[in-house]
Amino acid sequence: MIPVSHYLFLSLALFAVGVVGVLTRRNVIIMLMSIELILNAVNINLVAFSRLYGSVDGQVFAIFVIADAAAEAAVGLGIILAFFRNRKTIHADEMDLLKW
Amino acid sequence: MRTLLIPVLCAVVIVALLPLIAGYIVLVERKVMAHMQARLGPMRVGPHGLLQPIADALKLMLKEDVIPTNADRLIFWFAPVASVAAALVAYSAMPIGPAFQIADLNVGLLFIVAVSSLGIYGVVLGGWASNSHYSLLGAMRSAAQLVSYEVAAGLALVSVLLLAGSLSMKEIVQAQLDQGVWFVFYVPFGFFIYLVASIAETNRAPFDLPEADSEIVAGYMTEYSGFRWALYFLAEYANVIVVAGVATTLFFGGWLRPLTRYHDHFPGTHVELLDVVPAFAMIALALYCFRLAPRQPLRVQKRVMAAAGVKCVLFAGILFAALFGSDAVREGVHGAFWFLAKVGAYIYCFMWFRFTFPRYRFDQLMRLSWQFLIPLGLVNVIGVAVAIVLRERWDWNPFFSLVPTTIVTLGFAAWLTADKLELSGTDEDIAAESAAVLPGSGE
Amino acid sequence: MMLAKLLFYFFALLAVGSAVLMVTRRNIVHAAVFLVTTLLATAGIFLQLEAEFLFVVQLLVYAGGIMVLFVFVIMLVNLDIEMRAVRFNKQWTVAGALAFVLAMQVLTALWVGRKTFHLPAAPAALAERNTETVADALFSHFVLAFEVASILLLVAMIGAVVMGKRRAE
Amino acid sequence: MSAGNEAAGFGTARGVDTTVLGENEIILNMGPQHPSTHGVLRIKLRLDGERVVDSECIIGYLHRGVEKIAEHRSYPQFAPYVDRMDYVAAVSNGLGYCEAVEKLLGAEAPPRARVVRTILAELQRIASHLLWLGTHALDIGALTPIFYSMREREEILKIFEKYCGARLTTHAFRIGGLQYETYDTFEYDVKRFCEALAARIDEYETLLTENRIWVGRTKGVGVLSADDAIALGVTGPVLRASGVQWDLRKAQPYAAYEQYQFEVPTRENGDAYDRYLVRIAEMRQSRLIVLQAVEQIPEGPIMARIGKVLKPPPGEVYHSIEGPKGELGYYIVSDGTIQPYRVRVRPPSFFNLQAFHRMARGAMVADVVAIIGSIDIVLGEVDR
Repeated sequence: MIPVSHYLFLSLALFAVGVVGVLTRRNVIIMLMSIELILNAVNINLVAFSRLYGSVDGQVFAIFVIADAAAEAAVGLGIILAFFRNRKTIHADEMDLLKW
Repeated sequence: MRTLLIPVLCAVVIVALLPLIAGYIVLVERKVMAHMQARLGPMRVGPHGLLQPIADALKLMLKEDVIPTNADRLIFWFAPVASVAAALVAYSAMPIGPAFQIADLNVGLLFIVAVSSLGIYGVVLGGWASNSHYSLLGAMRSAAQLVSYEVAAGLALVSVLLLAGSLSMKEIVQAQLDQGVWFVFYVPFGFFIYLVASIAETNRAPFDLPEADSEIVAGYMTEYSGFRWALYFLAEYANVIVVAGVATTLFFGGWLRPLTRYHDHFPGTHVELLDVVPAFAMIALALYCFRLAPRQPLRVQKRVMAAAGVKCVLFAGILFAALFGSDAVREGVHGAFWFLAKVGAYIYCFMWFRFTFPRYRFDQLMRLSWQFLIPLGLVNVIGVAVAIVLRERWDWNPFFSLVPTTIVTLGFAAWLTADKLELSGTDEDIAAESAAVLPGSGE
Repeated sequence: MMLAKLLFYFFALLAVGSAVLMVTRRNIVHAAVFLVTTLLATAGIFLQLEAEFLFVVQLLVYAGGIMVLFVFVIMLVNLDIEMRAVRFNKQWTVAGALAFVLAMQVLTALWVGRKTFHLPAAPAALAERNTETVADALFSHFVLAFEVASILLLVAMIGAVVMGKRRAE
Repeated sequence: MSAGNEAAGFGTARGVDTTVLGENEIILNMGPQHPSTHGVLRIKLRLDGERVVDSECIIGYLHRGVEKIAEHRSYPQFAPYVDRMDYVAAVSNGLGYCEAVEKLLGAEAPPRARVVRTILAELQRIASHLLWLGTHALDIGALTPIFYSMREREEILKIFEKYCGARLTTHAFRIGGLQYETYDTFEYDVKRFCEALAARIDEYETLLTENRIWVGRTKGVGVLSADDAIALGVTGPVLRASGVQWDLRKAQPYAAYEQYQFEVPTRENGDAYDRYLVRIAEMRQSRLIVLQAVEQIPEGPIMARIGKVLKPPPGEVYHSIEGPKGELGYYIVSDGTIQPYRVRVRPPSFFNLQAFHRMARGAMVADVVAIIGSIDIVLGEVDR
């Protein structure tokens, strides 16, 4: 049997990679994708614990997380599209309209 | 490891046979098309073109592999493979007869839908990687179309799920056996929506916009040639078989024989009258082959035709022998026959539509999905839910509760088509429409 | 059991490997493909955890829906800019340090509590009728959250349409 | 050369601006190798998503210098060349040329020749429309009508073959009349074909006219108002679909048309659907003309007495006929030698193609295909 800790390590690895992606990449789309990765890491945790405690609550939570990810992706990509139309860039450090 | 043996065998059989089956579906399509169009179709390779698919496959494999300059080589390589992989994985939950199924997932139906929706990556990425405007347009069209029609197809499937109460493909068939009726008679509108949506999802005419040959050359496949192109082609036909299989399982009782509950034994045996039909159909086909064989112009063609006849006799023999086997054998063999026969009929409808209808325009396609099929699907689902409540709470006869549902849905459909579905909308309408669904095409 | 272990490590390696590749690729489309791979591997892990319904939801919604949206948007924005641009911003070191600290914290926590994590075999009922149990939980205990989620999705949908629509010229 | 933009008063003289693109705009080069540009037309489309912002027709890929060749051929020698312009309506081309030269010579074909010419020209019109119907439907995605329409066209081509030995580039007529007498069963063949045709046209209409998808794809697509059509020099079914009742067979009768009863079908909306209906109605009218004509082919000679060597007097002449695609005119200048000094052809497709730019504005990519199909161009004629 695979101990739960292995799932947690996996989740941790994905989470860390996602955090690094969000913090370091300049491309907003990749940042958004990294956030999806983080949410995914959380899902692994939730499902593993759901299994550990023999209840489906964790899976239900994971479903909510996925719904949230969908909403986030839709709005986030909408913003990116609108921004791209106006500024012709998708780089985070060039989004400096409010900085002056 | 013993438990793995049969699924692995099934998988190997499917993967090995599928290209051949796809090839012969293409041949049948060409022949059917030809006869509908007052011509003969392939006649040269083998008798009546029977060896044409093999010749085509050889040709495709020997063709030069062209990768356009500035194409993204990695994705260009990956995209057709992804398409085929998605199409093939979907077979793992498909019950071809009660005995022949790789895995009976308890979320089987959703799994098939989910996996075949992954096939879109092959299309979109292939279109993008080709570095060609035609391909990109095809990819964009495909992405928008598949996502839209998945919703409609999903709603159609929900109406069946409500009736069957399970996501497992086997249990859905079992439910139809228990309730004694194919679900297409309970939810004809669910079937109608699924039929339309499945044509759109497999990119077949009249919804073949992603590869519309007269507009964008070949859409996402424009830059592909040889074996990679063959992979796309294989994926397309594999997907056609998948949707046909899903429709068969959900709406036409899967592997069940027509009149499942009608038992009419031969005196003194347990062999049923209707179960003899497949064997005789095969024998009739064999006789037809034998009759044609002497008329073939070449000796080779005569022999191939006779071999086809012998093959039919063989099938007839298997079907006939299975009647006297154990129940499991009989159901397995005959179930597979009926399943494949229904799938074939469904695919024939696909072909028929293809040769009959002109192609939709993109905005019309979108409007059809969002303004007609999806509202209709919602009304249908609500109606079926109400009917089920009536049946379970007050013990109504399912037909009594489902017939009004169907009539209400029909009325709704009529209202939708009368008022909302003016296909030739004004320019502003079209612009607003496409701006909403496809960010790239508004005013 | 050997097979289950093999599968887990395969999927885990696939997930982490393609996640790393996703974050480091220059080409966004490649990054998206690797993210899809990660998501599929995660789905495999869900299946291995006997969360069948979640496995399918992951395939259907995440890989089949959300990521298609990503790919779609990527194709709408101009890629040439990205190909020439500097990939990372200047926070590379800070981010690395932060991620390292975070990882260390979690590792410590895991190490401390390592005794408590033994995965029992899933209760038979849970594995058999996973979809039904999830649905029961979703529509009884969590029904409020469910409705809130649906409103959230509605709002997001409207927001996305407004955002994606071009201003009338 | 941009046929689309240089029309009087419409568009501008520039081509498609490819330098400054808006967001999401792409330049799509449609053709010259494209399945539905009907030959080697090249269209540069500036697209916003799938919507056409600007378009430019680039022609000349099939230019063979037909008009220049005429200056080095004697009048009868040039006649076969005109068959190669609108190669799907060679008989009409020949008719126009022969009548133009006859006008220049001051000769007239005998009545029998004129009736036979009318029959063949109308059969050719039906054949041309049949081919158009099939290819247009194919462009819009209906795979089957082309095979049915080809089947009927085959009958017509067989009649041509029996009459003059050629199917496509027939060279059926000679200056001054006909070279060949009609063959024995000519009347019977023509009549039998015409009788079968009515049901066949009904069959196409069953497939298309009320088909929801067909109507949706063609109605309101490529609208051309009557004023625009006249200003752009559009003729033929495209003009009549815009509501202008102009048909040279009625307006300036030639051959034997003044003897026959027929109507000139028109429609009001000027969209692709109306062009389809007009052409279908025209096929029915042509059939009636042929039936009337074949009933009483007058006896008599088939050639006028014009001598062996044709030397028209110096001067110039313009003669036009109603070809299947519109006004097909020949402007011939003679310097009194056996060779024309200049031949200028007014091909209907060339002028009709000018209206493309106008029709395609704001259309979608799929509409572009429908519009090209509904104009019914033949590049051999556009490029000459």
